[in-house]
Amino acid sequence: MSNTFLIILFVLIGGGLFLSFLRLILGRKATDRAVALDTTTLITTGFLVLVAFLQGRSMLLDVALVYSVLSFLGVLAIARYLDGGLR
Amino acid sequence: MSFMNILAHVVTGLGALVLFASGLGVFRMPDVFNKMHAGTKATTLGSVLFLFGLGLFEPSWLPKLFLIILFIVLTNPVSSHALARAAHNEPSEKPDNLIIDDLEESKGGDQ
Amino acid sequence: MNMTLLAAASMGTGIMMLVAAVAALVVKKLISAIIIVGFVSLSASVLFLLMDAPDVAITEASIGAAISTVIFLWGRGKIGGQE
Amino acid sequence: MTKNLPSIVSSSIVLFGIWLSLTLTFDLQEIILGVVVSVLTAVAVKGALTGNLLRLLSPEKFLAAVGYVMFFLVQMVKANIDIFFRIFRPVIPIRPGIVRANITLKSERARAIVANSITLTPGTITIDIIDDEIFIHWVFLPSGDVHSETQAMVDSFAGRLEKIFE
Amino acid sequence: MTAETMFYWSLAATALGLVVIGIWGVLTRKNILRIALAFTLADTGVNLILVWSGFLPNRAAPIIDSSVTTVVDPLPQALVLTSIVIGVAVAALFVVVGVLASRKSGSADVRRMKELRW
Amino acid sequence: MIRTIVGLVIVLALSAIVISSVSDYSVPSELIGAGLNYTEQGVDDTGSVNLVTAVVVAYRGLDTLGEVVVLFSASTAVVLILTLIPIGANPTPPSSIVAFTAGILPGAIVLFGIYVITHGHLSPGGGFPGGAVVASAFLLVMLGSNTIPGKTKFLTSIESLAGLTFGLLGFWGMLTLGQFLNNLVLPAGSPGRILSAGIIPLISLAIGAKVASELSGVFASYRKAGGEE
Repeated sequence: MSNTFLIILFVLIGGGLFLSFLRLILGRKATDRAVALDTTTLITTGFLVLVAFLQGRSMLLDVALVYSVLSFLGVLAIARYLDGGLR
Repeated sequence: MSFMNILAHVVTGLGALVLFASGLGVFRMPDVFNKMHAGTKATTLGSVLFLFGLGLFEPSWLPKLFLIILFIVLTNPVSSHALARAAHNEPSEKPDNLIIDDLEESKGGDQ
Repeated sequence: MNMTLLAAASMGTGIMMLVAAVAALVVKKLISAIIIVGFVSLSASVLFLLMDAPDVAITEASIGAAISTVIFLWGRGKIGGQE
Repeated sequence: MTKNLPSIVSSSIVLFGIWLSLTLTFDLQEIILGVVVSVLTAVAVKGALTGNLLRLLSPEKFLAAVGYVMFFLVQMVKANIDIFFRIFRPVIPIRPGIVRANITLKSERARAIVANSITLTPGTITIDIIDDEIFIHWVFLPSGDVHSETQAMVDSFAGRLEKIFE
Repeated sequence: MTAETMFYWSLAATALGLVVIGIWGVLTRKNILRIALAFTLADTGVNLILVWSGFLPNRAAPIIDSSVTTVVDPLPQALVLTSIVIGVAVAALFVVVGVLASRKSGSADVRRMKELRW
Repeated sequence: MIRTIVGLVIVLALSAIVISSVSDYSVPSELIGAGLNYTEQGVDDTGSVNLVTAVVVAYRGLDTLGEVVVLFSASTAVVLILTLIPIGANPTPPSSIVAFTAGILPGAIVLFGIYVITHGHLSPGGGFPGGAVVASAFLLVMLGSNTIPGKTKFLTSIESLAGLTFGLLGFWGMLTLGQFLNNLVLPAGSPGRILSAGIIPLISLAIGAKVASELSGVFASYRKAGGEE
């Protein structure tokens, strides 16, 4: 993997992360922010895998796996709260 | 540069591009349901392509990456569906640009 | 080269994290604040991984992403309508 | 217990596969521990993870499942191309609406698969399933009769699944 | 200023900034759950500082295998590992005390909670 | 407004003190003290490849026991305070898809949590994160239903059993080798395999079971307590 390609990957992932982060901060309604958080967590899972790839150690993939499992639970909990399921 | 290497570059780059598109979509779309279109479909395919492309660089990682991919494909639509249902049920969260709304009618008919 | 990218990543994540932390304290609705704190914990997990601490990153991810969020959401549900 | 046996067996096999891809080794100790843990977990959740996968062993059902996955992947790529060319326009073309359609599948698993597939395919998101009605959000409502178009879209998924779940 | 120095100090600045923001929130916010949120922010910042104190650039994670020779300090990471789990238990305690107090006083505003005054 | 400004001044003064104290600090390049000792001898001493787990469970095992006690008292306090709120939760039911997903996924999540716990000495993980993952499977079951959990007594039994196991494993080392929580009462084995590092996997299992049952008990009592009036 060449340096140029690596920079392109970082810019694309970071740009997507930053745009959804802006929606998370600026979003008008709570559900907008929740959707932005969902997108952010998925992009970050990709970023964690990229970091593990750069370090070249497959055991770091566990972090990405745990994150993808538990961010799903977090977003589901937010959705259930907005739906009135966490009273 | 072998064929495998070129394929890995192409797939990874496409995945990163789709992830960027999902961020842009979430930023630009006007209301919550349309944001969800970008935030679900694009992130799912983007993650699949990106992780699979990285796996092509390092084939011994593929089983674990497949596990992450499988989990994302299974759970992402569910969380999106739960959020959509919550957004429709909460009156203050519901967008007002819907042309047809059959769900509201069927709810109104019940009560 | 690698170090430059890592420096850029850590600075970007740090700035986003600090902005989100301020936003969580000044935003109007409590539910939005809870969602934004979820993002802060996510960035903390990334920073832990960048600091070569995968054990801490895995713990922060498992605690901060779901369990802490749920505890705050449930507390908000018990307190009721008053902000 | 005996009624659940096929589900428990297929769940254990799938869980053991997950365990192998997690550990990435073929050490004997790992394999023994994996077998014990996956069988125990499958018994504890009563085989709810996969349901009865053993019925896929008949050839026509297996072919139908493979066909469904292929169809789904093609639809997913189409959906992303659609999204991609939509969000880079200066003014995003949208004509949103929520439309109802009927779903005749009985199995809970099949209904969940259909709903999730619809969420990942072009221009549509499942909002809710109430009894036999499924409510779908369109980002751009199709021209012509909206309800029949939606029904055709749902049936294209449900029809393929009916061969597998019946 | 090399990239290494910037990497190292940006991590420290982020952690310190998070602690400062958290303490500011605890001092100035009025809703009790908002105070609990600020408290968890400060908690995260302190954990970041602790891990940073054992961090050395250009080394690997403290899991020894054939390819790794130099690793970072494992001791602060071990302390933070337990600190995070205890932090969430303390936050849960904070939240339930807040819920009980706000039910007694009828409002989530800390200025109205006479029971918590000393 | 005055409150905000005064708070800002206080924290800025605090951070100025902190920054001035580290102004002559430069990027370190060598480990010193206990950290150097642990990294050089950790694998030979304990047989655990993951040095963080070695420090948590073996070198500083007594501290971990104390921290488990702190966790226990905090979660007991949460459960006790929540019993002061009368029972009466009435959450809205989830949609059928969410209920179905909450029915099928916990098995996979529990398996994953057990993987994280049992491989604590080989890869990132260990008792604390693994216990949190198992507890979140319990949480998923709760998110997918709208019933009040009935019997949660088995959680208490698991919790006490795990705590007892932790203590007894400690005393095993005291009886045979004359040191509390010595992990080499079982052979260290060859580092990198699952059956190695003495009793570190067993203690990880105990910690994981304790964390999982405590967090699950907290969730169950939250669900039982009544909602907003």
